[in-house]
Amino acid sequence: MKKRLNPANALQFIKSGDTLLVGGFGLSGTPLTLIDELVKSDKENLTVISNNLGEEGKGLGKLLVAGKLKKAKGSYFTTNRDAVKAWSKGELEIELIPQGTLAEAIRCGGAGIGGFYTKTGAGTKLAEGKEEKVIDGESYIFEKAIKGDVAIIKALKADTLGNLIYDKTARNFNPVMATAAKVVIAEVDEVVEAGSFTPEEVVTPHLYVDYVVVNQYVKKGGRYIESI
Amino acid sequence: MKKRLNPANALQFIKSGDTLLVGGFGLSGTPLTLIDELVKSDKENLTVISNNLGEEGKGLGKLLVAGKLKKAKGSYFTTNRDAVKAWSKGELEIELIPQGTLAEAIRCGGAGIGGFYTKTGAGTKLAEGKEEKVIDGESYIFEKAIKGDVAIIKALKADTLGNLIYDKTARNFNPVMATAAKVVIAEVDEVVEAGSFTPEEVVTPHLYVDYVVVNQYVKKGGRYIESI
Amino acid sequence: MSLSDRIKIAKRVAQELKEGEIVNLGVGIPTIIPDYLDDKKVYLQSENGLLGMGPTPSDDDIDMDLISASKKPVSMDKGASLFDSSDSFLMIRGGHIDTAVLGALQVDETGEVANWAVPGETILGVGGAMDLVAGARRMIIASMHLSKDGSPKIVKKLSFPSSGTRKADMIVTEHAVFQFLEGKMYLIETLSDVSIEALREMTDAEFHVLEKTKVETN
Amino acid sequence: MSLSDRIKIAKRVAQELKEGEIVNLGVGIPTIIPDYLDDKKVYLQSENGLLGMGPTPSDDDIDMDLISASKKPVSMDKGASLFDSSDSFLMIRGGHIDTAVLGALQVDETGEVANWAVPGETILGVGGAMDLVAGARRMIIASMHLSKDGSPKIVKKLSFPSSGTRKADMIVTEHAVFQFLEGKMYLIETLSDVSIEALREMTDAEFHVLEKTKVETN
Repeated sequence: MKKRLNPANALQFIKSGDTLLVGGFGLSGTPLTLIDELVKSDKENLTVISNNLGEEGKGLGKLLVAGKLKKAKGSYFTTNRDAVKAWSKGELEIELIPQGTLAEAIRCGGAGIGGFYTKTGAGTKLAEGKEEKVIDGESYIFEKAIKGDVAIIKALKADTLGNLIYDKTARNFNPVMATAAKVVIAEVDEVVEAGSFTPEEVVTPHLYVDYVVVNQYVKKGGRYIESI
Repeated sequence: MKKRLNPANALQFIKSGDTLLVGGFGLSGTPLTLIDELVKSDKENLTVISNNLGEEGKGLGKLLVAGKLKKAKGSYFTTNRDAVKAWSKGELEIELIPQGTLAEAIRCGGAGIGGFYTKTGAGTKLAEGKEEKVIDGESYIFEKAIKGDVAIIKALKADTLGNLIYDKTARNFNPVMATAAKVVIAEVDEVVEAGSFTPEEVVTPHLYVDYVVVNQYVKKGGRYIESI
Repeated sequence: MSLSDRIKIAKRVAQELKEGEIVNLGVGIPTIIPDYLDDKKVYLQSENGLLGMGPTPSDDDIDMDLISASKKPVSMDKGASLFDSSDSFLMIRGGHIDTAVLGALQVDETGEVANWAVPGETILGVGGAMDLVAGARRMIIASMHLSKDGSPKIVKKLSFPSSGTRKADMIVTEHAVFQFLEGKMYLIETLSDVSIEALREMTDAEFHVLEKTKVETN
Repeated sequence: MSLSDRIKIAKRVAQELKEGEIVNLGVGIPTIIPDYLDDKKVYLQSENGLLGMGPTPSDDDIDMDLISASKKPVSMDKGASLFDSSDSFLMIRGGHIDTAVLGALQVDETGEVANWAVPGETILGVGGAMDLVAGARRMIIASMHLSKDGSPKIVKKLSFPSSGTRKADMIVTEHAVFQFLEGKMYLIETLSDVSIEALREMTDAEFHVLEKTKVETN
């Protein structure tokens, strides 16, 4: 059985200064409970690699206002005004990367691929300083693989081995992030017996998952709300 | 509805001299019916990219003895003695590529990635003449993406839109090949109504599939045998 | 920008989409295109991991884990499929999306698009814009003809940061439809009573008028 | 090579595997290891797209679309999962396999392995060998001590083509267990009544003997 932890105990695997891969697209597929624990913790100077920084005061947005973040690397931070403010004041470093490049670089980080040449962004400001290569007459830019110290991801269910399935578009970055960090902690709504998923259903095979934590939120009206 | 063709008509999309991506690991997940049609056809000088060349007189092995192949690119041809013989006589070019590099290069071909750096094969005979790059202290070799003119793949079932699901380990190279050719023809055991697969079940979304052909073999005792 | 102009643009773009096409719709005007497709069935791809995106669900069926790339609740069509972000951008970058309809801040006369950043302003978002520009088989820009401050959006040369070297195929505004072909811009038809002279005035870019160009009123 | 030697090697390697490990077994001797695991549960990964490979099914249950990388019929354990070749080699190359047990044609005294090609012979197969060498967290070589013609397989320097610069961690033969550490080879224990002198004679490579080395008979 994959080691099941209570959320607070999961934090022992995260150190100040770590690079965290955090699943989610906006708030969907975000490990809200683990983020709450991080907010309460003494960890700081974290680098977060995630598509967004949640919303103002929600998800990763909480971690930002709690002053835990040194740097955010992702594709879209504009909608969280706190992120824009923190960046303007020089309190947060931001590294912008196209969404598809982000997903692919993380996949490569998990796949033993050192880097790749993508057409996305060739000839733009985001390609400045990056190696360019012409392959079969087309321009590509080099992108290095991305890895994290710890990945905190959100899945719908885990089985007792650690196999994961996801909820609709809450899947997003979670499966690739599960492959690309030294320690992978999956937050799930429910843990079921091994054998509950067919071999075809499993999206993240258990070998990627180190620890499983049960989500403390409840879903009501299609949204996760804090359980009281 | 995705255009359904009879096997003979599917050949109109293949020209002599084409590069074909052909699914399968040994004989499992191989489009046997489409290969039979190719054997009967006047196509020649084909380059086949496939993990193996089937077995002697079976699957792609048939295409080889029918004299249709100019070149085979894949990871393991040793077990088909006909391939070894044809190569020795200079009748067949062979390009050997590690199995994981083959899968990844095809995936990149379908993904708008021009090439990638893999650790596999670095420092070996198969790396000769290939660009080497040290990334974060580790040696990698450059591999170019692989694309085909036509992919012929094997799935278990298609729905009427062209969504595909696969049978156990017969999945192998088929899903990546479905992404990496100008024309993709899927051979399936059965066509079912759109909506028969849940959104989670679909392995190859229909946008990758151009044509669907129904397999002329029947499965008995766990093997596909020619139907009479 | 008026609602009727937005609808006009959306309707005109809807005409361009072919039955059965795979389409990715950007934020803004593109999101209302599905309302004007009538009986035409296209398959909407959403870059957060869904092919076969359906209409907004009723309040009771809202699930914030089934959302569009604009983070709005959606539904799933029959035959839809779900996948992760890397597979989604494999589709986009790999040339498997037939048509992307995107908004733009600027388009130059060769069809080069700027749709992610305003010079001098904080640039903290790019999202999937550049991937769509790089990878979609056909790129249609749906945009108001002028920017909010009244300056031309269709310019000789981009002054805003480019979204990629890959050119748009078409631009649809409330006044006109232009096509890009081998680095040149052609007026295909007008969509308002604007004269060609007036159109030239509000279009910084140089465009060619063809004999077959449909001019609504002149 | 005798069956009892093969079994001896398989049993000794089986001892090395830890409860719950993810293991990929190469062709030859490694394939019989599962028979000697007793109650220890390991999860077998098969590079053709399966995690949780189970034993050979009964004749009635054979399905040639559920096979091992050696193309033999297999079954699936509870909690097994299926995936395509690119995802399978993501696992292998990306360092997600705890232990790969592979055969070898030659191993040199630093642990560098040659397991895919014989010089002068037709080289038409590599399969997943190089990916496993490059990516598995721990690599154990399970091999007869001498090659069929009686020449040493454990050599000073490879004369056969290398499978990669990544070194093996351990080699188990019918006579001995060696460990590789920082480019050096250490005898850990003997598995037959061979003397250390005799072992040195049949082992071209130079190896170190430690005080704690377990010598069965001397």
